[in-house]
Amino acid sequence: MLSRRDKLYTGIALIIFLGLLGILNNTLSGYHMRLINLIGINIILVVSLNLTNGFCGVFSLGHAGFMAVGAYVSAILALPLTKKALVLPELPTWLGSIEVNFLLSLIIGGLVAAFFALLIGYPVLRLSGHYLAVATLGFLIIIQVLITQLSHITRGARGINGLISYTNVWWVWGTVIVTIYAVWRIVNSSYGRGMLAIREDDLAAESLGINLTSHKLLAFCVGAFFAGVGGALWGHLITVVNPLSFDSNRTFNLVVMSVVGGMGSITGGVIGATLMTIVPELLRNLEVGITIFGMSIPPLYGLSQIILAGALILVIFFRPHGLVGNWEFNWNFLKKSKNISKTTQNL
Amino acid sequence: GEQKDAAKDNEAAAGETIKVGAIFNLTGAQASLDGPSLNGFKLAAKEINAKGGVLGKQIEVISIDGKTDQTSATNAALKLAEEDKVVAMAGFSDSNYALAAGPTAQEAGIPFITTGATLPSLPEQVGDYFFLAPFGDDAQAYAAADYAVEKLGSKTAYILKDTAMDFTMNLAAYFEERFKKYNGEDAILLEDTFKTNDQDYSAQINRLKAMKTKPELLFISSGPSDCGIIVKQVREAGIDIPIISGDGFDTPLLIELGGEGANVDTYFATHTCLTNEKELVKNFVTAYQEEYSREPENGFAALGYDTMYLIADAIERANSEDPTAIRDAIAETQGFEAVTGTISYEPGNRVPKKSVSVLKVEDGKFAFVEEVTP
Amino acid sequence: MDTVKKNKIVLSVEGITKKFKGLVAVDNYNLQLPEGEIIGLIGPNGAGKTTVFNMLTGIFPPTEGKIMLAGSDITGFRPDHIVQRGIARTFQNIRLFSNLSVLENVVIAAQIRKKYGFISTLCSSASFTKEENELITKAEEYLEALGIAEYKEQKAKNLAYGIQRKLEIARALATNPLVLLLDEPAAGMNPQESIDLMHTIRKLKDEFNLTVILIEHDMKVVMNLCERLQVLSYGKILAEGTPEEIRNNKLVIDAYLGRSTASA
Amino acid sequence: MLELNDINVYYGKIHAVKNISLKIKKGELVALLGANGAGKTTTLRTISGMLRAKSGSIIFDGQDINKIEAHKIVAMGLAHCPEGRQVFSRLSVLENLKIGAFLRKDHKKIEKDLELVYSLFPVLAERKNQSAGTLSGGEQQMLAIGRSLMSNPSLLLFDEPSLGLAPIIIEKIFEVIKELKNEGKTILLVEQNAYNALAIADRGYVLETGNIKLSGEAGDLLANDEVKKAYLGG
Amino acid sequence: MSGTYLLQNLIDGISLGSIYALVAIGFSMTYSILRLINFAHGDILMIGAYSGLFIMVAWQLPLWASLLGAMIFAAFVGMLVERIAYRPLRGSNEEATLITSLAVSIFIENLGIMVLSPQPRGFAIPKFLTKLHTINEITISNMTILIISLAIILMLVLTYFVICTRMGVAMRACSENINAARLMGVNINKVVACAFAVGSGMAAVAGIMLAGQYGRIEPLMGFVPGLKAFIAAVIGGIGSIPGAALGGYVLGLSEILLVALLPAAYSGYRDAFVFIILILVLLFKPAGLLGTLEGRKV
Ligand SMILES: Nc1ncnc2c1ncn2[C@@H]1O[C@H](COP(=O)(O)OP(=O)(O)OP(=O)(O)O)[C@@H](O)[C@H]1O
Ligand SMILES: Nc1ncnc2c1ncn2[C@@H]1O[C@H](COP(=O)(O)OP(=O)(O)OP(=O)(O)O)[C@@H](O)[C@H]1O
Ligand SMILES: [Mg+2]
Ligand SMILES: [Mg+2]
Repeated sequence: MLSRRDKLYTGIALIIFLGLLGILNNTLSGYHMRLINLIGINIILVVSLNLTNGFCGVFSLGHAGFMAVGAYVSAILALPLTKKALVLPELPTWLGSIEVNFLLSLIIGGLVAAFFALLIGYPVLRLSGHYLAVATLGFLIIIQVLITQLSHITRGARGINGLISYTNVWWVWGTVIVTIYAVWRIVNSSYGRGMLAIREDDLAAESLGINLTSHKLLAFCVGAFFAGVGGALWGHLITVVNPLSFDSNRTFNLVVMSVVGGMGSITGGVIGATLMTIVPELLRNLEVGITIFGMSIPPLYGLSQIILAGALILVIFFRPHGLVGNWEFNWNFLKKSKNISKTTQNL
Repeated sequence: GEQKDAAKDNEAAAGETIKVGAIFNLTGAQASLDGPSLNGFKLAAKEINAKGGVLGKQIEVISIDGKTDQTSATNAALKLAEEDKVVAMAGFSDSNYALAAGPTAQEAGIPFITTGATLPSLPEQVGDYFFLAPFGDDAQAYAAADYAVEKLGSKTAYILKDTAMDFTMNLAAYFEERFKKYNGEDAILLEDTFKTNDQDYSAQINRLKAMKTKPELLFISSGPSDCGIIVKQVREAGIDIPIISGDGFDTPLLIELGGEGANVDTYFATHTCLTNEKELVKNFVTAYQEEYSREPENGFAALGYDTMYLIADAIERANSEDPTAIRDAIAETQGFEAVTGTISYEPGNRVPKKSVSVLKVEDGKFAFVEEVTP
Repeated sequence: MDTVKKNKIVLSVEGITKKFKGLVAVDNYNLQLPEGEIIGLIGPNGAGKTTVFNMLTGIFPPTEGKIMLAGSDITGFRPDHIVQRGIARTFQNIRLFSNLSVLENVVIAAQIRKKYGFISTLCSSASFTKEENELITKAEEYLEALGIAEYKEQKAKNLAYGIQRKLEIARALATNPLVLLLDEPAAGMNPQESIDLMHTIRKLKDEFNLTVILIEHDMKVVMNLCERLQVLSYGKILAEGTPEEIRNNKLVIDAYLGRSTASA
Repeated sequence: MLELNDINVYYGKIHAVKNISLKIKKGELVALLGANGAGKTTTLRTISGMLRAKSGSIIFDGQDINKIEAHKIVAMGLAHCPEGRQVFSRLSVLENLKIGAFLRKDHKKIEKDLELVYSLFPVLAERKNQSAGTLSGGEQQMLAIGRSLMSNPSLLLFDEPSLGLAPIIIEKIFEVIKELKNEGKTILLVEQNAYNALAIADRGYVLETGNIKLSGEAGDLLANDEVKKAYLGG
Repeated sequence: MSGTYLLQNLIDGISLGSIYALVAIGFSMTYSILRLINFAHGDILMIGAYSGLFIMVAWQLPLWASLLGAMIFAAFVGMLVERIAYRPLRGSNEEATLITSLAVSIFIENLGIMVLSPQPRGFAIPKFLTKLHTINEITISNMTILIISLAIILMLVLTYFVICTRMGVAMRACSENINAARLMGVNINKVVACAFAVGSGMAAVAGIMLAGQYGRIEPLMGFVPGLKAFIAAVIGGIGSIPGAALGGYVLGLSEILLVALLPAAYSGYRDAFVFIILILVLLFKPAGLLGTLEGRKV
């Protein structure tokens, strides 16, 4: 629970941050704003992934599947009727004849994703460790197959394009704030403590009255909800969704962000998502051909990934639990100077 | 990554350069298609610059890796439009990525020519700044169907298609439509599916072999990475009815992997025949060999090459570096002689009317059979 | 002791049996446990003592038999349901939530009785804040009771062994049980620490009005603490009686105590 | 035979063992006592090469073994029966015992030692094909002791061998340890059960928060008031 | 549906399963010891295939020599990767090693694209292997026979190795409890290196078989088999070599048979059905087909 002082600081920080976003939105180029939006979307995805993988210790590889569900549901719902008739003529009439506003489509997208999480989670969450990882990966592949095959609803491999680019900095960062708030509330409640207990020792947790299934399901469904919303935001940013957009690589990518930042921490999720969105873009600048002493070296495409891989190994080598581990951001550093050493030590 | 081709001193001499963006998937699953395309594209730019450039300026190709990832593709397009201020963009052999990057270019008002994506509805879906350099899937599928019916005399067909690719699904659909038009609704005896990189097609082949009435033709709708293996496995299973396909078969891999099997009645419709005796084609092949010390890997290399020339031609005709003027010039292109055929855009249609070449494998080489304009 | 006997039975176990692929780990175990008693469960290693605990707490369902707690049948219930009904335990091999703080360890156990729902969690409602504060106060009380409140901010894994043992007991207590099962709480403690622990357990029993089953190999602790003992051997009850009776039982001496302990 | 000179061991920033020196002569049985967290286990783990001392030297059979890898130290004749049993839970009892003799090649003698272990702990013979993870706590402890005997060591480190055992087995284990000593093995015994340990030991050391607080003949320690108060419960 | 049709599909399923089994066995060698999901295993497979091709083309050596050479080279690369990337993390948490192996995989794949070019290449096998036998309309090539027999032989050899040799026993001990194994005098660096060497050698064999069967290699060829190996090893039961093999066969057979038995219109759903089957298997056997659930011993 936050003290009054902490609430004040948080409020001020939020206002400053939103103001800054507003300023940036009017000054930065579209390219840079897009990066800021992608950072936000990745934060939504990674923080929600941390709820299952980090806090609850349920290692899921299905996150991209929930993204896919959210993205498709929201895409189909929010597509303007005129376009819908053109792009998705085979939709069942009830679906073909509704157009939902963006906010509602985000929420429904998230809810449908959460519903899928409930369906798959109920049987699968009794598995543990890598067995669960494989089962959730299987879910991701099943979703991909369904999207590819149910082409009268999803247009199959062609994907749905021409989505309206609703997604902007306010939608993204508004959702980021909601996501972080919700996850933070959950983590700091009996539900979150139950999840932590399950992560530490599920047998002891069960012997202390914690219902394993309901806690795991809660983490899984809430994670899936935000994954669905994140997927929907992503779809309306890129303006096209297809089955390949949500493959195992995307899941792995999210897992990397989560582990690099620190799985058991919201702060870690934010840091991991931010870094792993920006750094690859920055590394692009290395893929330039250069001329040294008259010898011209062509640009080496793939170099940025190689450097990124090397950097990842180094990060993990020095910080096996991610950059911040389980540490959570707090305002203590503002208190008194003698506390500073304490916070950095926790780092 | 991006690359600034023109040397610094060159730039100083010309005052400035004309920047053209290139987004290709140089890493990831699409790399084998897009890599050669970029090579062709850059080769053309180099040739143009050597001849003095366009409008008296050098062309600077700024190339970014799309990483076979839609997010990267759109980021790249936005970067090219806003940071690098290119006058035109080109790229991609797959419509999934073209569909991701295209709208960004459209919104920025910069013409985008896809070098290799062949979905005919792409320009319509993206907008008036989007063009195809190759013909559409409909053209090649119709050409294949026409050839099969008229020259091979096929009455019934079997279709095997890759469900994971937009391109293969469309190709199969257009072929089916045309083939049924000739031979009636029941002409397609069986339609079976696989997924990119499945590698093992024995189950499908077994089903084909077990069919009561054998089809007279196999239409295999696959991408370049699978075609050779499929042909090999089909032939190894002892099936030797004619196989026909689209430009997905236009890859040396068909011969390399298909082995003996590919020599048996294997046809495909594609953009051009690189063993063609035409001057333009021969020049391209030699220039490519000189620049990269290898044969053009596939037809996409030629398409990349043509696209650069197409853009340069449009800039020249527009006599301006204004993207909109260039767009208008591209739209007015008529009878532009390219390695992959003659390109003309009819008013309002941004898919070029182009001839289709039908090729056949003979003695481990591609042999030109005929050129059709469906 | 007579007064104790008159108390009503809280836990009644009728003929529970556990088989592991041919091995009969516990064979027809019976127990009538009156409220407020401390009963000792001793026996050679592998006799099936921990298995009895595992069955009582729902970790394994018994192969046969019936378990009644405060008059209702709890046989085959899940562990979390059983704790809610009122049986809590500690583990032979310590199973703390090692990366969590001492306080969190206890709060997790205490929250078994929380009432607020998911919505109040999300909007941080007044009832949520109130209950959370109560939970923390409660947890601190239990830490106080075991004399380990000073460690509350530390991570459980960084504690010394003896403190970890006490934390396990505090955690089990925090679920507010009717019956507390202690599995070798004195293991790994030196004689002085065991004696301290013994006093603690006695104090807790009175303070929280507990009924206790104690598994322990330290005879000093068992003999001093328990009013009644059951001896298990090869899964069967070998003997049952007061510490005095057990100490002199020839069968028990041969199977379990050995000459020197018996005479000590 | 074994000599520790001023060793210091850290877990990250935690200084667990501070400047400890101790000596064990050949054939001696030395007890190492101390409260929970005093650093007993840490000391043993450092000797057997599982941990590295930051400074100081450990001389075993005339050789400094501080920088030597654990498996080479075992090959020199050291056996360490670790805290918490650490049996290979999915392997059978028999396989566990055989791995104890991993470095030996004298198959005949191994068979004999196996019989010896079985005769010390008949339960193990009964359970020889059961997987070790499903043994009861006490049975696992017997297995761990038996396993460390299988390497036919000259120096034995025991870390709380009586933990969690029935009184009758504890008696037995101390007898076994005494017997091992009589056979001429050198033994370093860590115990909470200070009475029994000192009863069979020649000498003893008392550790407190990483430092050696007391040392001396076993009998003297048993009689020492401080020791009595802190460790013997009286 | 005729008997021959089914039989043909069974044979093809076993052949595909054999390849998966080969990859999965190698994968599970390191998996069981370090609890490391080695995503780079598929990339080692790719390296094996390329080195095999190189030996055949550049040095004109026969297939068996290129198999041997590729195994040695891949084993070397595997040990190198272990030494550089995994050993510093020994004893660290699972997620850390997982990410490292993903990073190694990205590293190798992109290096492959840069050095070897992304273009697929043909992989020609000796003529005698492509020869087809037809019995009762069932066709089977020498290559298929080779794959199946190699898988079975290697499986037996490895099982013998793990159960009966000292190194194998040491490996099993390490996979249970590394620290206790050290106390028994086991040199764990050697054991882990050996496991990587053997696992990578197996990957090389699998790579060449895969390349030989389908005639094509490319830098990204390892991704899918690597993922399937992980799935097969898990389905079979973590750490069990026969389990990994069985998992491979289950995967291979279900992929082929589902396409064969489903109507053509549904064959696109194949992967969904495969995974539904696998999830069901796990629900009934939560520790995989041959895995033992580490008993809830308290
Ligand atoms: N999950 C299991 N699977 C198979 N056998 C088991 C399992 N759990 C316990 N056993 C067996 O049941 C018997 C009783 O074990 P238990 O742990 O109850 O003994 P215990 O009396 O607690 O002994 P100790 O005092 O040594 O802790 C042992 O022989 C043990 O091997
Ligand atoms: N893996 C570890 N990481 C961090 N600190 C540790 C670790 N292991 C032990 N310690 C700390 O080192 C100190 C000495 O521990 P050690 O295990 O050596 O004590 P001990 O004398 O064996 O105690 P016990 O009787 O409980 O076994 C303790 O303060 C302990 O908390
Ligand atoms: Mg027990
Ligand atoms: Mg210790």
